[in-house]
Amino acid sequence: MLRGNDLVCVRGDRRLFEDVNFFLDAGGIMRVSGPNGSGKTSLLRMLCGLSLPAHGEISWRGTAIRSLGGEYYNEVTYLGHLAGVKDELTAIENLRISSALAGAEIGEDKAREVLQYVGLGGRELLPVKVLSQGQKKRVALARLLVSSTALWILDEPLVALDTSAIKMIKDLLEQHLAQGGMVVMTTHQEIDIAAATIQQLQLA
Amino acid sequence: MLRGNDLVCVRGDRRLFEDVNFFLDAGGIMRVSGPNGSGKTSLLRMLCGLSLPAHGEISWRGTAIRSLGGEYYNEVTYLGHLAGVKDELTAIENLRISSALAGAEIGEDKAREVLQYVGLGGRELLPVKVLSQGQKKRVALARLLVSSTALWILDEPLVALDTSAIKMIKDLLEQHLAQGGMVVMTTHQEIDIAAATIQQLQLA
Amino acid sequence: MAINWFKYSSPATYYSLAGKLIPIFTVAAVLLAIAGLYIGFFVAPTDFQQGEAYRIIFIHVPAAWMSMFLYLVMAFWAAIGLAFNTRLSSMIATAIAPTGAMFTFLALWTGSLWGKPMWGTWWVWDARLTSELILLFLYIGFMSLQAAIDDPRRADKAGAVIALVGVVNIPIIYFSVNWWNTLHQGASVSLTQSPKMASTMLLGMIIMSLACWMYAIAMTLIRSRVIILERERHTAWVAELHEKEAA
Amino acid sequence: MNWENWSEFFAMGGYGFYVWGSYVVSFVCIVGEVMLVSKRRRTLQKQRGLIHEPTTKEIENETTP
Amino acid sequence: MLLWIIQRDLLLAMRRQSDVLTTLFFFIIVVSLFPLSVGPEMNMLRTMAPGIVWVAALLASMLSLGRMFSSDYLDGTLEQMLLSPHSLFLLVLGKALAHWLVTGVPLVLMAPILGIQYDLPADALFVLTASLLLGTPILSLIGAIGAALTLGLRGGGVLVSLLVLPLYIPVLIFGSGAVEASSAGLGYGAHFSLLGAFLLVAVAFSPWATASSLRISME
Amino acid sequence: MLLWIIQRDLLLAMRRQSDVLTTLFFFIIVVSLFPLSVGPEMNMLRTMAPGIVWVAALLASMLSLGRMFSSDYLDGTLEQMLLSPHSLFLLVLGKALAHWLVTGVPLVLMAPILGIQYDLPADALFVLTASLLLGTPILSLIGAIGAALTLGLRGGGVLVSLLVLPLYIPVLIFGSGAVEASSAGLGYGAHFSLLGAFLLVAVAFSPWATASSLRISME
Ligand code: HEM
Ligand SMILES: Nc1ncnc2c1ncn2[C@@H]1O[C@H](COP(=O)(O)OP(=O)(O)OP(=O)(O)O)[C@@H](O)[C@H]1O
Ligand SMILES: Nc1ncnc2c1ncn2[C@@H]1O[C@H](COP(=O)(O)OP(=O)(O)OP(=O)(O)O)[C@@H](O)[C@H]1O
Ligand SMILES: [Mg+2]
Ligand SMILES: [Mg+2]
Repeated sequence: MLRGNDLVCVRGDRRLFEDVNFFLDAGGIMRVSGPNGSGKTSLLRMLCGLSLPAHGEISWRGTAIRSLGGEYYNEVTYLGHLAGVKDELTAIENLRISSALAGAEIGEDKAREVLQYVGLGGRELLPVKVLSQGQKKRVALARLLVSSTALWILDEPLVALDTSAIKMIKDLLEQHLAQGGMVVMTTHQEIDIAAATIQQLQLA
Repeated sequence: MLRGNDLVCVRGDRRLFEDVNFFLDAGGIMRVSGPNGSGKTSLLRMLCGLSLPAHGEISWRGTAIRSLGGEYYNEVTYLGHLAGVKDELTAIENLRISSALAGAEIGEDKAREVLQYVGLGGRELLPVKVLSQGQKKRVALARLLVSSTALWILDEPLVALDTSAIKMIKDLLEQHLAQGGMVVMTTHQEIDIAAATIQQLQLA
Repeated sequence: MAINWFKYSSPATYYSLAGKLIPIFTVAAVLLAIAGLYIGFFVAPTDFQQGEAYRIIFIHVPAAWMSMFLYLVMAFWAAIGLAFNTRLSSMIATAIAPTGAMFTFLALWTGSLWGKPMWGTWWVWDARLTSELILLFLYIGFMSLQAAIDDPRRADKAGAVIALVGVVNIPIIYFSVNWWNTLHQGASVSLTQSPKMASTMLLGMIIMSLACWMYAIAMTLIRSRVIILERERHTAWVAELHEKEAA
Repeated sequence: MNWENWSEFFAMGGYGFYVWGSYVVSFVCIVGEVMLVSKRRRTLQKQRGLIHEPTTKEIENETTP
Repeated sequence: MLLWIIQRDLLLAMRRQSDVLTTLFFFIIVVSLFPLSVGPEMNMLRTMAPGIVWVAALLASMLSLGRMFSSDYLDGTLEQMLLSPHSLFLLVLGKALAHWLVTGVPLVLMAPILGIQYDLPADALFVLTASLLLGTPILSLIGAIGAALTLGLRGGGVLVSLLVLPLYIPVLIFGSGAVEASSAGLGYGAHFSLLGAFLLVAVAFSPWATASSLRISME
Repeated sequence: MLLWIIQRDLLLAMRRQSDVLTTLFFFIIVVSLFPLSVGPEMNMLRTMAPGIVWVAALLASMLSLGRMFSSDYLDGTLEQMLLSPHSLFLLVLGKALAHWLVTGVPLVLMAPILGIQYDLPADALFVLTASLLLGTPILSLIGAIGAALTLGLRGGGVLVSLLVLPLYIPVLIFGSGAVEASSAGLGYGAHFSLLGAFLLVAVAFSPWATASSLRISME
């Protein structure tokens, strides 16, 4: 489904990686690893079309993502370093807005339920800015629970999370994979995820 | 040396923790742990005097830190979630400025050497904004290498770091402790640090 | 006198004390207003220069006075709150601001309604008018700063700083505006004050001012009680209070 | 008594608009202020059942300065 | 979608409570500063009034441009918007409209009162208000382009003025020109039709330009 | 320490390249907008000139207040400053001075040229420049208080204007008053001594108020 062909990334005077090739099929997870600054985030941003590779092509279901546009975005969810969470809004409002933006509107009850599930019960109505780092991250991750997209691109989703939250994410990812979803992720922390196909992409 | 007496933290309508008592002596490390939102960051900010406890007192060498002021800050280094690293400046400039601010000016050569040590060799002259998450964190942590303070207060120092950097931080902390320094830290990742006394403070 | 003042600086005691005082001040305000308005409209004679229009004075001057006094009172309580970290005084300062702003607005409004028949224009850039306008901005600045801050402790302290800086500036503003205005050949119109005011007019004005004072006090008490409830809603005594009210 | 009849009273010697404009607006402001405060109080009372959590231990030393 | 994004932005504006009010007060304060620095002669103030009100409206609207995208940019929401399957044109149009509702409309409502401070006659007040009503949406729409281009540049706040002010100038000239023409007893119809034409052009093209600027800034 | 913090802030300003230039251009543009919106009569423009230049200077200085602390706040540097063993008073004074060097001084240098555009006579130009030289540091110092108080509040940019503009008014009145007095052939010594007195008061008290505001805002 998602294929990368001879990808090259150049940042400033540096060639971060070259000849990166991969193919990710339904139910598969690809973990991008490498030391700090090896280009993981840069690769992930390429995969969502937020930046262009210096060379090579990324295709989705056989078509270059550049020519897909909105169609592609119907099937991708990207969670980057920045959570895309508004400090002034409450967790509920944030979740409803971000999922509506992603094309999947949800009601207040559903949002409440999801937030309860990610462990923010009782804090749904606080402005996000007063939440702790880990709680903010949970608000951002809650989007995954209501997303119906096939491909999830996650940049360090485990940062700042405690063990119970990590366990939750693990379950969530496994369930998504079992339903034929795909995941591309980076993380410096150890996590074992059961999946049909597991790939490791080592940069630098 | 650092003592907390019956500390209570109230945030909004929530009482995050109460009756927190501890005593940290030279060479000791205290690891504050607890799930997301249990008040670790809040406790650390109290310990540096950035916020006041709702009740209870924190004292350093027997004197309440509130009445110590600048004297206390001569002996403390705090690294929070926010790195205090300026995006537009280069790593060298950042390091020199932050250590001068902390009262320990260093020269350009020294700064270069330290940055080399934390693995930023060859990237000292790039503006920090183009660095990766992990590299930014390293720039912030580099301050510890030039600091001569006794008490280090570190909020999630391992976030976004790769394994080699974590190893480096571990060595650094052990060396600091061996010289009679003190460390208070939080982290959700596993790390084993050898120290004269190891305390675990569990919140919530 | 062995009154324990600190006892009254506890929100719980203040709350019940204020509750008892509110009716007194409210009744006083209403009675004084009735008396003042009666004197103003039915006893005081028509002004030979301004005709009936001068009757605006009975609301204009009290409002103008209150607007200035209340700022001082507000800054005073805010300063006490900042210096001694007594939350109650900060709450009182916060409670005063809207009333002060309202009186400032009224002084401006009634003043320009007076200005139209007297000077032929709604507004001139006269020193007194201009400094009253700036006073309104100071009030609004104070209130919006406090509104923009969520943490009440920080809001109190930040508000206190701006109130104090403002209080230092009020005389400076007043004199600079005054000087600015008179350096030029002066506004083409000036306040047409009758030098000797009929004693009934003066009486009416004073009674109305007293009414405004009483109103301001009552309003401050009421609003500070609400603020206390908002801020302390999770304390034991507020919970008890609610239970008592519910029963 | 200054006024012969009510209509004279309301006319205020031709200045009715200005005089009554002042007093009516003042009255509206005062009533408005009172209403705003009581509304604030009522919202508080409405919320209190929702917000108050009897489970959290109460903070006694918060009530004294 | 359009409605939905407007609603979201209005919600944010309400949440930040002071947003609407502060733009308005900025406008009021700037207008009131001029007499203080120019002097209190009414005749002169009356001639200056339309110009001052228009310049103040322009500044107020420009200063709030910063908020149009930057907070969405900083917390990553904008990235998500670019990745959204919805049309970016509509999204951007919605944001510009919300900006106008929050900053432009209050200015329009306030203008007559400020005009009174400058002793403008009733018909000049009417023309002033009407010209602002036509002109301020253009300011928001054009401003959106500038805001999008300067996204993430640290000097942004002032850089955006630099980009946007030259584009605002025609609006300013015809807006204040209309009032002056009416004061001079000339017709102001031509001014208004020009402003209307600008508005149509801006609605048609600015969201498109803004959308491409956003894509460029985010790359 | 004082020098050192000034140096750092200047370095940052240089690094962000456009900072100095954009404030300056903002000033120039605002001053040049008025003839466009008020109309081209030279006599009137000449009388308005000191007022306009002063208002523009005030706005330009105010708009750049946002940057004084906010970037340090967002990236945590300010936290480090509060934890620094150095005196916060000096730190804050240094930052206000750096702000003045970056925003005030260019305005002062530019003012004579803009004055010429408005056909001001030579001695009026001189008085205008001198009044700006005395007045702009006061603006930076008072502004620092507002900037510190509104730290981290999202509506900050406009809120700071609301807080600070009323406090700027005396400076504005005496600054532009000096020029007008000199044009009218009156002495301007009194204006200048008052401005000087304000400056002294501001240097003595504003860093102190700013430092406490910072502590309050960071708590
Ligand atoms: C918007 C317009 C106006 C404003 C903001 C305003 C403001 C004030 C203020 C602040 C005071 C109290 C001054 C003091 O006690 O020192 C005052 C008093 C007074 N005003 Fe006005 N005023 C306005 C218009 C007028 C007009 C049009 C008149 C009469 C034609 C007027 C007549 C008076 C009188 C007689 C007093 C009492 C003076 C005294 O007791 O010393 N005002 N006004
Ligand atoms: N203008 C530039 N000149 C030189 N190098 C650059 C430039 N811009 C970016 N880089 C380099 O590009 C890399 C960006 O890496 P990226 O953010 O993708 O890393 P990452 O693998 O996500 O790292 P981390 O684990 O720390 O998040 C960094 O090594 C950075 O130094
Ligand atoms: N105004 C408020 N009302 C209610 N709760 C609040 C308020 N402000 C902060 N909190 C709570 O205070 C806590 C702050 O926790 P803190 O940031 O200290 O957590 P932490 O232990 O560092 O967590 P993490 O591991 O996620 O970093 C959060 O649980 C947050 O929900
Ligand atoms: Mg990365
Ligand atoms: Mg934390």
